[in-house]
Amino acid sequence: MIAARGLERRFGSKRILRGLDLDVGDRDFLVVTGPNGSGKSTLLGLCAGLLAPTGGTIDVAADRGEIGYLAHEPLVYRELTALENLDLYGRLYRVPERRERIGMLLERFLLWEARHERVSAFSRGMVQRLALCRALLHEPRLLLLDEPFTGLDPAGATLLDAELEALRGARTIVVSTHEPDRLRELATARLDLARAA
Amino acid sequence: MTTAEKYVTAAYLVVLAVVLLYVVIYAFKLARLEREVLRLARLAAERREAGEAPRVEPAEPVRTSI
Amino acid sequence: MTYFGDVAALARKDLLLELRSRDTLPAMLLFVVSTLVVFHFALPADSSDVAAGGLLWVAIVFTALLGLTRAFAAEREQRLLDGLVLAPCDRSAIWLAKGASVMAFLLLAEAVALPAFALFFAPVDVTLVAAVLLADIGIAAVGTLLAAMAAASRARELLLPLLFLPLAIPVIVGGVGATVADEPARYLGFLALYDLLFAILSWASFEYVVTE
Amino acid sequence: MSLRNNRGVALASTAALLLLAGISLAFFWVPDDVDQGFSQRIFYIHVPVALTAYACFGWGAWKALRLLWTGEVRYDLESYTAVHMGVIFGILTLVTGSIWARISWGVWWSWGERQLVLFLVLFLFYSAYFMLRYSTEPGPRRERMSAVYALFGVVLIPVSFLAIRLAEGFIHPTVFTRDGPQMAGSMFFVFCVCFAGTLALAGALYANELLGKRVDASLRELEEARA
Repeated sequence: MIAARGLERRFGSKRILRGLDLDVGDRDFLVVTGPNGSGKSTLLGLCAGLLAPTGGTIDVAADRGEIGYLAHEPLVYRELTALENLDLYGRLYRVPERRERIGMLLERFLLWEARHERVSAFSRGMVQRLALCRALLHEPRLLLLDEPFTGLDPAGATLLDAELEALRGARTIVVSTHEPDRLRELATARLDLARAA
Repeated sequence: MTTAEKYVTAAYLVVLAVVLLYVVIYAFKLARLEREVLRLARLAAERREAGEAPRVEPAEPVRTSI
Repeated sequence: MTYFGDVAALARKDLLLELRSRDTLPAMLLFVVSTLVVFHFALPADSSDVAAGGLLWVAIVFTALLGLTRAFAAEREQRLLDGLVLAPCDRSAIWLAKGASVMAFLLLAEAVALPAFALFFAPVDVTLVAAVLLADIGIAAVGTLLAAMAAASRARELLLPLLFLPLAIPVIVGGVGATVADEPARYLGFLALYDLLFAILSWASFEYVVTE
Repeated sequence: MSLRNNRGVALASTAALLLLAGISLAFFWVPDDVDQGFSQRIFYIHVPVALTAYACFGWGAWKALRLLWTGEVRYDLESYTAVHMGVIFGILTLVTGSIWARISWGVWWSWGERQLVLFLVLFLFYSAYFMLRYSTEPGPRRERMSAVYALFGVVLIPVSFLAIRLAEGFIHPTVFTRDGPQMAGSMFFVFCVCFAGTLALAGALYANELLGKRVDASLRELEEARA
């Protein structure tokens, strides 16, 4: 699914990723660890196609409609309600049976009651759960989660664990996290960017 | 020299002055570059004496193509 | 057509955002009227209608500038452009939707400004309205692209006017010409040419401004 | 890593040769213009410099197009340097143009002189180009935005020239725009020599500055690799 050769990315003169080789299969569950600033988010941004490599190559066997990306920011409009946000993304991603899919996800992530409330009124945990709904909305073949557990309330964390458990083996999943042991049993591959730099 | 002639020569001189000013500014830039190269060269030399191979990847060759 | 479906979804989002936050449109309405009042005091008593006609266009361009500065505010503050860019739709749909919403706000502001202009200064005729419509297309097309560029840089409120005003000079010439010149057809034609040229260029190059 | 810069050196020497010949011809050999007399000789520097500025902006836009087309990073520096050259020659055009206005019509600035007004607009436009570059982080995003802006510039040149001509319909210019001097054979020859000289000069400065920028970039890479 993902093949990177000598991948390099520089921001101005600061070189974040330095000659990284990476292979992720269609069924893999890759856990990326490393201290802040070691390039976890940069690597996921490169996989999502949002960032272009400044050296080496990376090719991802999934086009934009098949990638689910959870960034540090929730990527939802604070002035719109949960339903309006998901409806917008549902249209852009051309999700079949959009309403049912949104309803099911909101229920699964305990946001159904808050569906008409503006995101600005949401707690940090609720926003993160909504962002997860957005990333999973179009049933992506490649799931890129950048530190999904930060800011997630305990209920959300168990929901996410269950979701990852269900998707494991059926999707390509790349998760960057500070707590590698939480996903120890799920992971099929590990990448520690601290050493790779 | 009539005023016209004065102005015409002034125009040519202005063009010359600006080009020379540009060359002077560029000389300073090149001097700065040279200082940096010398500093790096000295560091690489120190590192070589310290026994560690200078970990300096060769930058790709510089070629001017228009 | 899914392309226009995307544009509709994105434009609906922009209008919804404006309805919720209600910050850009009221500001533009008040700004254009207060600018016209300021012009009234700025113009010497015996100044001709020509001067007033010219100032109307200055008011329109700077009101547009106000709207454009807010155009990508939500996307920039919440770093949302990544979400839209990642969606499988054509990126120019983002430009077209945002341009349409900027134009909508501009038209609403002009719906207030033109009657006020007729009241304060000189009567408004059909050619002026035609010129305003044509100019809005050009302003929205180029302005939206430049707003996206400014949104990606550090000094965005400072940068947008610098990027926008040189490109707005032909629009002002076309607009003022259509307002005051004796045979305005040439100027309307020039505005149409400007719109065509720069709309196509903005449409084609927007993708390169928001992606890497 | 040989720093052969033979292209730069070659251009510089041809520029020096051509300009020397051109200017001396312009001053001593070519006959006075029938109506403008001696002052017409400014023509042999003002117009070549203006045309060279257009050439630089065009070159910058061409390199920008290639950057957007192929994505190769080196075109960014080339487009940037070409636009920088264009601005320098633009400033020269404004200066020599206002001197010419001073000689011919006694005023330092005349809105009637279309080309001069156009260079004023272009100067504003391309100054914003540098503002755009200085306020964004170096990287693929800045390269692409600068490229798009450079393309807008080259479309703006004919559009604003047309706008300035139309503007004369309602802004009452001091009407003494001259319609390009008719050039006798010898004048045209000297003009061509001067034009070739300024183009070569632009090419030489371009090659040098590009080399300087590339060395700068390589040095930064070296600096980083050492860290």
